[in-house]
Amino acid sequence: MKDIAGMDELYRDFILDHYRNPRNAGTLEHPDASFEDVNPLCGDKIRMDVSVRDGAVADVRFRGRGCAISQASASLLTEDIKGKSLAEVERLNADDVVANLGINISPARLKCALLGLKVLKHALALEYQPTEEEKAYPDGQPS
Amino acid sequence: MKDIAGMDELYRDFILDHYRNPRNAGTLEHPDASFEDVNPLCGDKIRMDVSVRDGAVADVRFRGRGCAISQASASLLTEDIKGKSLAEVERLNADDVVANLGINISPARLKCALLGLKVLKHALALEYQPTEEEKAYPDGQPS
Amino acid sequence: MKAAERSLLESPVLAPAPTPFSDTEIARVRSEFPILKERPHGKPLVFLDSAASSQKPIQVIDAMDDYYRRYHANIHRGVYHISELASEAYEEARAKIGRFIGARDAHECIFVRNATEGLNLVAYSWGRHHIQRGDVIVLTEMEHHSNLVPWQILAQEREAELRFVPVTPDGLLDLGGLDDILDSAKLFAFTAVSNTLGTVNPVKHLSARAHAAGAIAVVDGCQAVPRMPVDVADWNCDFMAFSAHKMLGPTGVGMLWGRKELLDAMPPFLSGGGMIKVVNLTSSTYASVPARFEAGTPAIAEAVGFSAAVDYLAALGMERIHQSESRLATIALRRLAEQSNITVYGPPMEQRTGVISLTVGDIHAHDLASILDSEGVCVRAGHHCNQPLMEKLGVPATARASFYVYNTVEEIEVFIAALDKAKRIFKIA
Amino acid sequence: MKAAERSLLESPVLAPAPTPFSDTEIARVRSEFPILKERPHGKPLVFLDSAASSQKPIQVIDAMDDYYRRYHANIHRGVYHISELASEAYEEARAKIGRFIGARDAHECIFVRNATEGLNLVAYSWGRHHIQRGDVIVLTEMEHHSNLVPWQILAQEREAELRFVPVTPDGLLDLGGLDDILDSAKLFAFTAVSNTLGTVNPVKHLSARAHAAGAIAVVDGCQAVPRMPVDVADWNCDFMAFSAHKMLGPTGVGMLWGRKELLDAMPPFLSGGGMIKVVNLTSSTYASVPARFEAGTPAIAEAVGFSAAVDYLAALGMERIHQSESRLATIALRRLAEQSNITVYGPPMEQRTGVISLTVGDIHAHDLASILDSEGVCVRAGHHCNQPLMEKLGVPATARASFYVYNTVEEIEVFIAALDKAKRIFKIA
Ligand SMILES: Cc1ncc(COP(=O)(O)O)c(C=O)c1O
Ligand SMILES: Cc1ncc(COP(=O)(O)O)c(C=O)c1O
Repeated sequence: MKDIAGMDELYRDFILDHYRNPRNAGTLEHPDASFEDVNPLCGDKIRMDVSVRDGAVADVRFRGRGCAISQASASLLTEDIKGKSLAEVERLNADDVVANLGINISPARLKCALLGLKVLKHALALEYQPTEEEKAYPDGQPS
Repeated sequence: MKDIAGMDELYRDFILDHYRNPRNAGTLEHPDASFEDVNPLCGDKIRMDVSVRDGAVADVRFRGRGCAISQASASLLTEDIKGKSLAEVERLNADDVVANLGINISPARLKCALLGLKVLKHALALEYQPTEEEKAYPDGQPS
Repeated sequence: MKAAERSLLESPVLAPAPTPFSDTEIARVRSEFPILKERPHGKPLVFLDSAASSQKPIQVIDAMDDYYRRYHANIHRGVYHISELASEAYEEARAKIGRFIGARDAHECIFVRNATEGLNLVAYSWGRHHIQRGDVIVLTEMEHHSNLVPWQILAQEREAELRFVPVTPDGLLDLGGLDDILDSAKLFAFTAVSNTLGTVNPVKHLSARAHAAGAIAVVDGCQAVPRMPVDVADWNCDFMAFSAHKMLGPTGVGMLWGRKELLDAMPPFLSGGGMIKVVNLTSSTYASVPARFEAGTPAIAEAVGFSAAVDYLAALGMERIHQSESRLATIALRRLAEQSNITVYGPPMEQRTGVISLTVGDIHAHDLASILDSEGVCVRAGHHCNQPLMEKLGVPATARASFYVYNTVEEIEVFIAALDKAKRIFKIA
Repeated sequence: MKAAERSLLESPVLAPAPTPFSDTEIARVRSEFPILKERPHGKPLVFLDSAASSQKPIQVIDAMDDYYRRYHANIHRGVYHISELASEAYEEARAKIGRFIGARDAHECIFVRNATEGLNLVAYSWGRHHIQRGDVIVLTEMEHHSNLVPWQILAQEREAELRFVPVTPDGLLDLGGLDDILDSAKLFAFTAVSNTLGTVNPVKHLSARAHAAGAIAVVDGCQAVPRMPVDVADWNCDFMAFSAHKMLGPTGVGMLWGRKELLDAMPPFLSGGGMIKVVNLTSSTYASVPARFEAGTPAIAEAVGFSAAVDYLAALGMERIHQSESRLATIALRRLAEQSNITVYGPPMEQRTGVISLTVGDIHAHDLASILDSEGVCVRAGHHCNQPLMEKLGVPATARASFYVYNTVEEIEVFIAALDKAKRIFKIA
């Protein structure tokens, strides 16, 4: 087991801020790419709209509902990728999401954290690299 | 658990004799009643043909294949019932079969011993009283 | 029996009106559940998720241990001693669990993996046999996915119609239009107790209304059988499914009870070894019930454990279990009502049992459960396999606390304090 | 892991050619199976019925015990600590058991109650989806009822044609006309090892022939997986089902392995909680595999025990298990050949494994098994869920002795002596 964060540490102010005031919230009118998915485990839902220019992310919006971890992760991700090339986005993985959160989380909550990245990659038809956990523990019983 | 017989005691000479030289073996040409059944547990099979006159068993024949216990019990039963009234046959139960064998047997083997009586009663459309074991342990997994 | 000997609670309940367990009794019960000594994150374990799956007393664990150490063998096919012991234990379990729910005949009791399989068995074997195009199947809006999706699939396959008894805003079945809904229905499937709201439904009444309309009554007994006296003869229903793991028993086993006449007329569902009579290469005849519905080597050790669980529950007394749980739920609801920013779902106490769904401010249930976990408090978070009901309640997810025989009033206070911690972390007054 | 620590056999097998276990090794193994200390009828237990269900080492019993004592909770739905531990253990078991049979992807591994359920899953989900009127399903004459009856029912439902690969008098598949039989077939289901005769079938070859004919290959791995190295990738089959209880694991759990592309395209079989994605009142979408095929609360403790069983087998080494069993079978066949009035069924030693069916004079198998039991010797008697094969062999029943990791050469002598006793009682020279 990885070290699981203390709760105060996990839900620091900036996480709660991203949860309650998500950045890049909403939708794009004419997205070049768009995808929505749910985490059947808990019903968390995220939709990502992306506009791409010259092989890079020109703009991004997301809309979702779910726990602070999934929503804040998605919000942080949208900040992260603006202006990044698709190649750079392709390279993003679980470690980057965890780095954004600034803290290790348990496998169950990692699923929450990764939903935004999964949806984003799916929207852009980029390959999503499952984490070791995801490889070892397939979808399992979502409800 | 009831006391389970020693093997020499269970397979006494008269049992082996009834197994190898079954009495009333064969079929009747014009039986008044006839029935065949299998014990799915082991594939033991018994058919009973009965002719009835004046409310009593005038003649009986059986044909079967199976273990010494099932075949000897059936053979002993046919000897037992000749001339008996149907009312008397109706009253026959597991205890009588065990008495014929002259020894207590384990629940699994009791099923073998009772096949003949079951088939007989079914042929005569008489009520078959299940033993306590049979009530407690329904058919179960026959194969 | 070893399990029975170990039970310290065997003395008959003489009190005319059943009373909740005393502190001494609960302490005794707790001492028999090894897991309660665990300390997740260094805190005492406060297990409030028994509605998902209960913990197991040492008697149940030992019964299975003993089985594997002394008399494991495949059943019904061996004439040797340990195989006979195993067969006997398996069939004794069937008869005992049957008696526990009021079954008149052990032949009516089919071992399944879990309630979900039991309900699927009815949907496949009875359903495929009886439901035709245009037929009506009635459910309620509070059904667990396991008592919903099998009927959806059946209805799609047969182009049958699904109708739903609505749920009122406080989580009760709205029985106003029931007769219209049941009109010309063939089957009415409903839960005895809601796993999300704790609502206790009037099963006897619903079964009678189903029969009056010419429908059979299929009861999801998952949440009722563990926590209150259940008597299928009194309920007069036609099928009831329930799982061992929610009532102190092991995973991997449950039971489907069905009315003998119905079972006798049903075709096989799963087929293979153990459910046949005579097999030829291209066709076969089948064993009588219950064997006809138990294909392959069954969950023998699990049946033995299930039986020990029923012994344990019976020794405690189902009426007293019900009283004790109601007492805890009453206290919890009162304490929760005293807190700020907490929304509790479901009916008033008189119509519910010890299952409480709630939300706290804008904290998502998942975050709430994580924070409670950090205090050793285990609650479920999510849709509880009740997505349509959540939709109806207008919440994406709730946190659910559920009580069982080993829970205490002190644990309610730990729970309340943990909710406070969550509010503090999320900066909610 | 506690289970692994306890294993005294963990040292890697360095010998280039695998050797049978030494007496010391077998003694060590035996000391880990508590049941072997039992004395039925006052005699040492000589357990020769592992082909029906094997005994369990302490490591397996302890793993489940430990699960219930320390971290039981419903899985995948709880965010609290013990639920995470349980989920992790369950998914680790899936991945480990998958690796044990050569599965490339844990998603291809579905937990079922037993092999029978696994085969039914294929017959219902793949079968109902693909088999149409007039289609051809090919089986062999040596199939266990569990790999026969599900296909009979499917064929009856769909008016499909069943064809059978014949069995030769010495118990081998007669492959002469195979290509004709397979002509335009959609599915070929066959066992890797006969549970009655011990025949080892050429699975890789049969799969290739199935594919060449455009059929999928469904393998009944029940008897092969416990006793020899199995690699589904090398076999290149499409589905394989097997049961934990025959390979040192608990009752109540087994696995269906299937090729990912096939599973991905299959509709649900059992439905309910745990296999859905989004549920509305009248329709639902489903989770991806394997969850799609695991409805309801799974057999969690059993998966944990199954995993410990695979650890135990892997530590012993499947090649060595196979060698040891072959050695015992060779000795037993030689000793049996020296006796009078004994008929042994099945192929010569090179084409079989440690499962031996026999009859003694005119003694019915049931009587024989009873007498052997009185000497502590456990063998199976009957049709072994192989009625058509028995018909073909022209015997109503046989007694079957099967060997496994804990059996010894000395036990063969007890077996032979018990056969002598039977002959004496039945007055056979
Ligand atoms: C070859 C074979 N197939 C299938 C089965 C059925 O296995 P289970 O009863 O565990 O489902 C068995 C064992 O009984 C077997 O030996
Ligand atoms: C009301 C209800 N029905 C059905 C189920 C399904 O039970 P299982 O998962 O044991 O099949 C549950 C529990 O999850 C439940 O609470």
